[in-house]
Amino acid sequence: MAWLMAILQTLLFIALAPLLSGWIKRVKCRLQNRKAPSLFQPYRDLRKLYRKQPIVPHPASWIFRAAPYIVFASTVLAAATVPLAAIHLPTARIADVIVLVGFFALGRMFLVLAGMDVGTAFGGMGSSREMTISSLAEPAMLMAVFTLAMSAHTTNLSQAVNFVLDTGLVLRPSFVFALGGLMLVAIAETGRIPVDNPATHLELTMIHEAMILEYSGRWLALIEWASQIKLMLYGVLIANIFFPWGIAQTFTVNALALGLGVITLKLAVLAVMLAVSEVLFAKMRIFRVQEYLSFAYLLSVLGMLSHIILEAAR
Amino acid sequence: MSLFLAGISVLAALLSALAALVSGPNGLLWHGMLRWVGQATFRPARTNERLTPGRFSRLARTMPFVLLGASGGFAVTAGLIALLGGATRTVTLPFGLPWLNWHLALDPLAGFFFCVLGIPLIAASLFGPGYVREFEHGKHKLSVLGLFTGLFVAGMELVLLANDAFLFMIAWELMSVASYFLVAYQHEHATHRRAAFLYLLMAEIGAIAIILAFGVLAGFSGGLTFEALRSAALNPLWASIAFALALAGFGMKAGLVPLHTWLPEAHPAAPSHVSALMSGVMLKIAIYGFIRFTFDLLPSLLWQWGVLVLLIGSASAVLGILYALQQQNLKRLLAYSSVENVGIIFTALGLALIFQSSGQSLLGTLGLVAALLHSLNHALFKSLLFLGAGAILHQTHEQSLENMGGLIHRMPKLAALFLIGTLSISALPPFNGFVSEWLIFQTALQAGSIQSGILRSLIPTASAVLALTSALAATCFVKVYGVAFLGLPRSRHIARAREIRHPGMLAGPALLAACCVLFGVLPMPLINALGALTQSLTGFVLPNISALGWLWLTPVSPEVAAYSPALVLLGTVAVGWLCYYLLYRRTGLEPRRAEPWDCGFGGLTPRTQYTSGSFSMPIRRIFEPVFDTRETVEEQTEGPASTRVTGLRYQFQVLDRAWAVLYEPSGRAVTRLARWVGRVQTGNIRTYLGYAFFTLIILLWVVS
Amino acid sequence: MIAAYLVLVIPLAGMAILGLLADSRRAGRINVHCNAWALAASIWLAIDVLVHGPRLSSGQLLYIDSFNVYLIVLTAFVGLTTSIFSGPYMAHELETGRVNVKRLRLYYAMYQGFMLAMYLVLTTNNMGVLWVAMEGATLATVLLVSLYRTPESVEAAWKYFILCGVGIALALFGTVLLYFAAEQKLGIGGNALLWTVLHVNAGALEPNIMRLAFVFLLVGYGTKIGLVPLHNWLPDAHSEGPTPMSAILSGLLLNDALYAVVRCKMLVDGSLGTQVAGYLMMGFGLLSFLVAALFLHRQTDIKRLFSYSSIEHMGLMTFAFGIGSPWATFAALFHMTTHSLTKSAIFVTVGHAAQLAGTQRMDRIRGLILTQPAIGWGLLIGTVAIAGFPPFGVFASEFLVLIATMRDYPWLTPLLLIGIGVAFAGLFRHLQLMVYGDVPEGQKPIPANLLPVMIHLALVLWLGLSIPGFLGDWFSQATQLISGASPL
Amino acid sequence: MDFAELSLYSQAVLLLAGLIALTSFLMLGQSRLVRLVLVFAIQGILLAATTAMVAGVLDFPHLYISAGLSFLLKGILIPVMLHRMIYRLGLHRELDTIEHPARVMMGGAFLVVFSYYVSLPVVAHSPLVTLNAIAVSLAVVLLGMLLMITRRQAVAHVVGFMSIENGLFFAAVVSTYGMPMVVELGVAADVLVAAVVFGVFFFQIRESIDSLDVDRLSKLTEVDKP
Repeated sequence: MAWLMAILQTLLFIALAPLLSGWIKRVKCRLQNRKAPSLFQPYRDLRKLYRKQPIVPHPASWIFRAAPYIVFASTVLAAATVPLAAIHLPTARIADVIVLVGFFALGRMFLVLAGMDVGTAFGGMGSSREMTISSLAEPAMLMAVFTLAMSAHTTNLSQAVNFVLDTGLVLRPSFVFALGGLMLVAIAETGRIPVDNPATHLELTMIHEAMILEYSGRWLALIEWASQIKLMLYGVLIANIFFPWGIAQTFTVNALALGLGVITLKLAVLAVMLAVSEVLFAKMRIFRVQEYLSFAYLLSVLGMLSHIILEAAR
Repeated sequence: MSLFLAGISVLAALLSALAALVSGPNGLLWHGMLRWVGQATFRPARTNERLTPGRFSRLARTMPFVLLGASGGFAVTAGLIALLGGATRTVTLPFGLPWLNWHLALDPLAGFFFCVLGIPLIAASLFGPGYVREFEHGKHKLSVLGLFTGLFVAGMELVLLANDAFLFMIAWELMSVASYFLVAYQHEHATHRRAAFLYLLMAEIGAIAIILAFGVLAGFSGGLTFEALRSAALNPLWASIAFALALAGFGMKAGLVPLHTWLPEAHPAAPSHVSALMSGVMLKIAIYGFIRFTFDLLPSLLWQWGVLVLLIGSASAVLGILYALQQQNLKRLLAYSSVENVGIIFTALGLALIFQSSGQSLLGTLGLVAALLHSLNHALFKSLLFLGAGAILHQTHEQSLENMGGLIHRMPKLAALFLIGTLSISALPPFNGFVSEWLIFQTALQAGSIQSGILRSLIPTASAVLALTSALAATCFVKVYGVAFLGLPRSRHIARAREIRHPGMLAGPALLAACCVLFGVLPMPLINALGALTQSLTGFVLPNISALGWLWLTPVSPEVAAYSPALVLLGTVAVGWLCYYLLYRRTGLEPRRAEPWDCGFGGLTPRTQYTSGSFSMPIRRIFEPVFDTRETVEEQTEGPASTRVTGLRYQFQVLDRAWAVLYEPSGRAVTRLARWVGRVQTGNIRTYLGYAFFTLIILLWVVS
Repeated sequence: MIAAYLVLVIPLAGMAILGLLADSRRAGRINVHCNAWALAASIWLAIDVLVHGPRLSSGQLLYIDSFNVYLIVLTAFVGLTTSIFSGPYMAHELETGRVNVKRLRLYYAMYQGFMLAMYLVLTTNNMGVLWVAMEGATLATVLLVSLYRTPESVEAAWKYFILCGVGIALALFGTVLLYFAAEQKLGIGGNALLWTVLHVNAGALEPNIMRLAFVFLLVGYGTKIGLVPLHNWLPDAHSEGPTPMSAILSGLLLNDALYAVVRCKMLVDGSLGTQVAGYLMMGFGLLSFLVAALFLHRQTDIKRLFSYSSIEHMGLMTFAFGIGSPWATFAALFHMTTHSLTKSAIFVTVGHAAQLAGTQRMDRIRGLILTQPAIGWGLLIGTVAIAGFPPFGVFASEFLVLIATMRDYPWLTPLLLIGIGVAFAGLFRHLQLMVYGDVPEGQKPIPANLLPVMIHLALVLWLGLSIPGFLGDWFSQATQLISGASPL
Repeated sequence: MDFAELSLYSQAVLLLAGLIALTSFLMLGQSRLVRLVLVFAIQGILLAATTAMVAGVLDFPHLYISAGLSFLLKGILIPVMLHRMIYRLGLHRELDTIEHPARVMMGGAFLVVFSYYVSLPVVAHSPLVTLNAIAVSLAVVLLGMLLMITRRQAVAHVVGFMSIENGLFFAAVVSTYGMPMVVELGVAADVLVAAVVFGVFFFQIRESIDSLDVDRLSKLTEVDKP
C-alpha cells in the first residue's frame, strides 16, 4: 500500500511538473502585460516534440542518445524521494537528501557530457558554465541542507519534515538563513533569471540551452520535462521543509486530499514569487554568478553558525 | 593460514622480480653475463642473436606479470581470510638485527589493505603484458621494469605485514626506492629524471620523519616491536610530537598539501600500470601507515590532532582538485586528483580522530569505516583511470588532453570502462565513490553530538569544503571525459587511434570497473566485513549499519539516514528503460543523422571546440588566487626593424603555488648556504692550518 | 696468535717484494696474492678469537678483541677486492701514460705498506705504536696521492702531508699526556701505554690530564677521520690520487682513525665518568655531517663528491659514538663496516666511470647506464646504498642512529633530518645526470672488472637483511665494551 | 718553593726550557730561510741536550739513545738536508717576510700564557717540579703551528712541523722521561721518512708551480671561481 502510494505520488509529481511551468509562464506574462498562453501549453509542447523525428549530429556518440533517458530517470528518482503530499513513504528511505543532490549531479553529468559530445563550441561552452555554476551551488545547497539536518538530526527528508511538524512553529534563525540560501541555489540550479534565462537562445549568454542546443524530438521532450520536474522539486523542497503544515501524515483520503491541496497552493505562491523576481531582475554576467552563489553560500554558513551559536542547547 | 598466503604473495612478487631479472635475451643478468664474456675476450657489446624474439620473449614478458597476478590473488585471499577471520597471526623471521628479528603479523587492518592492494594488482598484471610490449624494442630493458615492479609490490606487501618498526621502515623504503627506479625508467626525458629525484628526496625525508616518530615511541617503551611501541607511556607533548612526525612522514607519501608536489611529477612519469599501482595502491599504504600509527600504536588520541588532520585533509582535497582541473596532461591530472582523494580520506580520518578523542567511539568508528571504504574505492577507480590513460597512451602516444577528442568512436570499449571510472570518481550514485563520500557526510553531520562549539562549527564547514570538492571533481572528470572521448578529434593521430587488441589490456580495467559497480551497489557486505577491524582499532562495531536489511545502508540509525544503492540502480534502470520503451519502441521514429549547428560558417572543425583549457577557464578565474598563472604573449614581427605584427604566440601555464612558496625557496636556501659554507674551503693550506690551530685553542679553552 | 703476526708479516714481505720487483704486470698479481693471504690469515685470526675470546700476544704488543677483529677482516677484505680492481685499472693508467713503470712499482710497494700500517693500527695494544702506525699510513699514501705528478695532485699531496702531519703530531702530544697520566698511577715502565692496562686502570687516571689528552687526540686523529673543520685535506687527496687508493683511504684509513679515537674515548670515559668526550665527538660529528652535506651540492668532480660523502658518514659515525648509548654504538660499529664496503665499491665504479668518460668532471660524464649498464647500475645502486636506503646495510645503522638520537637527544633530530635530506639531494642531483640519459657521442664501453663491486654490494645487502650470528655477537660485545651496556 | 731552592738539575731543565721557547720565538720572527734552519738546528741540539741531561742525572739509560737520535736527526741530519735543499733550490737569497711581525709576536706571547693556563691542572697534580716545563713544550707546539700559519715558504712549513715534533719530544722528556723504546724508535723512523718525503715534495712542488710558495697551491678549493 505504502509503496503504491509512493509510486502514485511520483507519477503525480511527473504529471504536475509541466503545469507548474505553465503557471509560472502565465503569471510572468501577466506581469509583463503580455497575452498569456494556456496553462497546458507545456503539455502541448511536449506532445509535439514527442512526435517529431529526432536528429543526431554527426560527431555524437551513444552518450548523446542515452543522456536524456538518464537525465529523466535520475530526476524521476529524485522526485520519488521527496515527499510531495504525504510523508512516511517508503521511498524516502532509498535516498536521503545527500543522495538527492547526487541524483541531480548524475543527471547534470550526462547532460554536460551530451553537450560536449556534439563537438560544437556551444556545447562545450554550456557544459563548462553549467559545471562551474553547479560546483559552486552544490556546497551552498549542502550547507543549507546540513543546517536543517543538524537541527532535525536526520538527512532523511521525510523525517526532517516530521521533525518540523512535531516541533511546531519555532522561529529558528538558522532556518531563515537556510531558506534564503536554498532559494538562491534553487534559482541557480534550475537555470532561472538572474543566473540563466531558459527562454533565450542568445548565443553568448545561454548556459542550459547551449548544452541542449542539438537536441530535438523526444529527447528534447525528456530533457525539458526533466527540468520542469527539477524546478518543481526545488519548489516542493522549500515548501515542505520550511512550511510543512498541511502535509499528510497518514494515508487517509482526507489527509491526502488536504495535503495535495495545500502543496498546490504553496507551489502556486512560490511560483508567483519566482515570476515576480524574474520580472524584476535582469540576467547577470557569467562572472558575477560567483558573487551571487557566494552570497547563497554565506547565507547557508550563517545558518549553520546561528544553529550552533544561537540555538545551542544549554 | 592467512599469514602463510600473505607470505606466498610476497614471495610471488619477489619471484616476479627475479623472473624479470633472469629471463629473456633482454634480461639483465643474462645480458650482463654475455657482456662479461664478451669483455673477457675483449669483444665488448656483441648483441645476442641466438634467441630470436618470439615465443621465448613473450614468455619472458608475461612471466613476471603472471607471478604478479598470482601475488595479487594470494594477497586478496589472505586479506579476506584475515579480515573475515578477525584473528591476528604473527611470525618471526630470522632476519634483521641480532636482537630485533623481523616480526610479521597479519591482522584485519592489514588484511583489508591486502585486499586494497590485491585487486588493482591483479588488474595491473592483466594490463601489463600488453602495455610493456612497446618497451621491448626500446632503449630500456624490460627486465629492469619487471625487477623493480616486483620489488615495489613486495615492498608494499611487507609494509602491511611488518610488525616491528625496523622491518616496517625497510619495507617502506624498499617500496620508495623500487618505485623511484620505475619513475626513472624512461630516463632520457629530463622531466622524468627531475620527477624521480624529487620523489626520492621527499620519500627519504618523509621516511626519516617516520623513523623519528617511531623513535619517540621507542624512547618511551624500550623496544621496537609494535607490541612494545603500543605500551609506550607518553605524555601529551611527546605524543603530539610523534603524531606530527608521523603525519608529516605518512602525509608526504600520501601527498597531502603542501607536501604533494612530488606526486603530480612522479606518477605521470612512470609506465602506466605502475602509475596505477602508485596512485591506486601506494598512497593507500601511506594511509595504512597513518592509521596503524595513530589508531593502533599511539596510546591515546587528542582532538587537536583531529582538527589538524581535518584542516590539512580539506585543504588537500580542494586544492588537489582545483589543480587537477587546470591540468592538460591526463596522467598529471589523475595524479592531482589523487591528492584530492587522499585529502578526502584524511578528512574522514580527521573526523574519526575528533570523535574518537571526544569519547564518541561509535562515530569515530563510522569515520574510520568511511575512510577505509574510500581508500578501497579510490584504489579501484584511480587504478581504472590510470590504466585507461595508459591504454590511450599506448594506442596513440598522446598524454595531452588538448590533442585528444572523439576517442569514444575509435575505442568504444575503453570509453565505456573509462566512463564507469569517471562516474565513480565523480561520486555519483549508484557508484562506489558516492557511498564512501556519503558516509563521510553522514559522519560529519553527527557533529552535533560533540560538546565543543568550535568543533561543531568546524566540522560542517569542512564538510561544505568536501561538498565543493566533490562538485569540482565532477567538473574535472566531465572535462576529462568530454574532452578526451567526446566531440571531434583534435589531432590527426587521435583521429586514427585504434581500439585495444590485447585482451588483457581491456580485462584489467574491466575487472576494476566491475568492482566499482559492485561495491557501489552492494557496499553492505563490505562494510559488515570491517567489523573485526574496527573492533580491534576502536573497540566498536557499527551496530545499526544494516538495520533495514542488506539492501540498505544505515550508518547511524534508519531514522537518521538510509541509502539503498541497489534500489537506486534498479529505479534508474527501470525508469530509463520505461521511457525508452514508451518513447522509442512505441513510436519507432528512427533518429536522423545531420550536421550540428555551426552558426552558418560551413562545417565544424575541431578548432572551434572548447578545449580542456577553455573548459576550466571559469574555475581558474574564480579561484584566481590559488593558482600561479604565467601568461605570455609573444608578438612575431617580420623583421627586427619592422613593427608590423605577423603572428602572435600565446603561452599559458598554471603552476603549483607550493613551488614558489615552499620548494624553490628551500632549494635556493640550500644552494646559498652551500656557497657560503664553500668559502670556508679556500684552497690555501695556511687557512687550513689556522682552522686546526683555532679548533685546538678553542677546545683547550673549553675543557680547561 | 701466530695469525696476528702473520697478518703483519705478510704485507711487510709484500712491501719488500713489490719494492724490489721491476715487472709491473706480475706486481699486480703479487699484490692480489699478498692481500689474499693476509685475508686468509685474518680469517684464521678471527676464528681464533671466535673460539677463544679476546687474545693478547705474549709481549703484550698485540691485542685482538671483538672491537678490532672484525675491522681486521674488513680491512683485509677491502684490501683484497680493491687490489683485484687495481690491477687492470693501473694497467689502463700505464697504457694511457699517466704513470710510468717506476711509479707503478712505488704504487704497489706502498699499497702493501699502507696495508701493513692499517693492520698495525688495528692489532697493536700500545697507544704509541698505534700512533706510529697511523703516521706510517700517512707516509705510505702521501706519495701515492701525487702519483700522477699533475699540479693538482702535488698540491693535494702536500696539503695531505702537512695537515695530517700536524694533526698527527698533536695526537702524539695527546699520547704523551696519556702516558704521563698513566705513569703517575702505574709507575715508570713500558706498560703505561698498553691499552689493556690503561683500560683496566682507567678509573684511576687523573681526569684533568685525560681531558686535555683527549682534546689533543681528538683533534689529531680527527684530522685523519676528516672531521670538519680539519677535513680540508680529504677531498683533495681522494680526488687527485689513483682511484684504488681513494677506495682504501675512504674505506679503511678513515675507519681506523675513528677506531683510534674510540679507543681513546673508552679510556677517557673510564677516567672522567662524564660525557665530555661524547659531547665533543657529537659536536664534531654533527658539524662534519652537516657541512659535508652542504658541500656535496657544490661539487664538479666525481671523486670529490664521494669523498665529501665519506666525511658526512664519518661525521655520522663519530656522532653516534659520541651519543654512546648501546644502540648508537652498535649502529656506529655496524656503519663502519657497511660504509667501508659500500664506499670502496663506489670508488671502484667511479674509477671505471671516469675512465669511461675520460675525465672526472661530472658534467662530462653522462649516460652511463646506456653506455655500460654494469657501471651505471653499479654506481647507482652503490649510491642508493650509501644514501641509506634499505635493504642495504647502511640503512640499518642510520635507522638505529636516528632512533637512538630521538631517545637521548631529541632536539638534535631536526638537524639530522635536514642533514640527511640535504646530503641525499646533493648526491643525487649529480648522480642522476651521470647515470641516466642518452649516451654522449664517442663514449664506448671499456673493459672493466666489476666483481669487487658486486661482491661488496651483495655483502652490504646481506648485512642489511640479516647480520650473521658471529658478527652480531662481536658487535654486541664491542658495544658492551664501549658503551658499557648491551644493546639487547 | 723558591726557584733558588731547586736542585741544580731542575734549574738546568727549566733554563733549557726557556731557551727552547726562545728558539721558537726566534724562528717565528726569522725571515731568512737559512737562518731559520740554523735556529731550528739549535733547538734540536738543545732538545738533545735536555734529553741527555735527564738521562744522565736521573739514570735512564734508554734516554741516551733517544738523545742521540734527536741530536743526529734534528740537530744535524735534517738541518743539513734542508740547508742543502735551500741552496739547491736557490732559495737562500729569498726573504719570507711575515705581514704583521708585531702582531705575530704578540700572538706568540699570548700563546705562551695560554699554554700555561691550559697546563695548570696538569701541573697541579704532579710532584715533579720540572713539570712547569710542559707549558713551554705546549707553547712550542702552538708556536710551531703559528709559524706554519704565517709563512708562505714550503721549507718554513717543514721547519715549523719539525719544531712541533721538538715540542712534543720535550714534553715527553720532562714529563715522562721519554716514551717506551719501541715507540721512540718508531717515532724516529717516522720523522726520518717524513724528512725524506719532504725532500721529494720540494722537487715535485718546484716542478709543478715553479716556486715553493704554498699560497700558490690553491687550485683545489670550494670557493666560487669568478
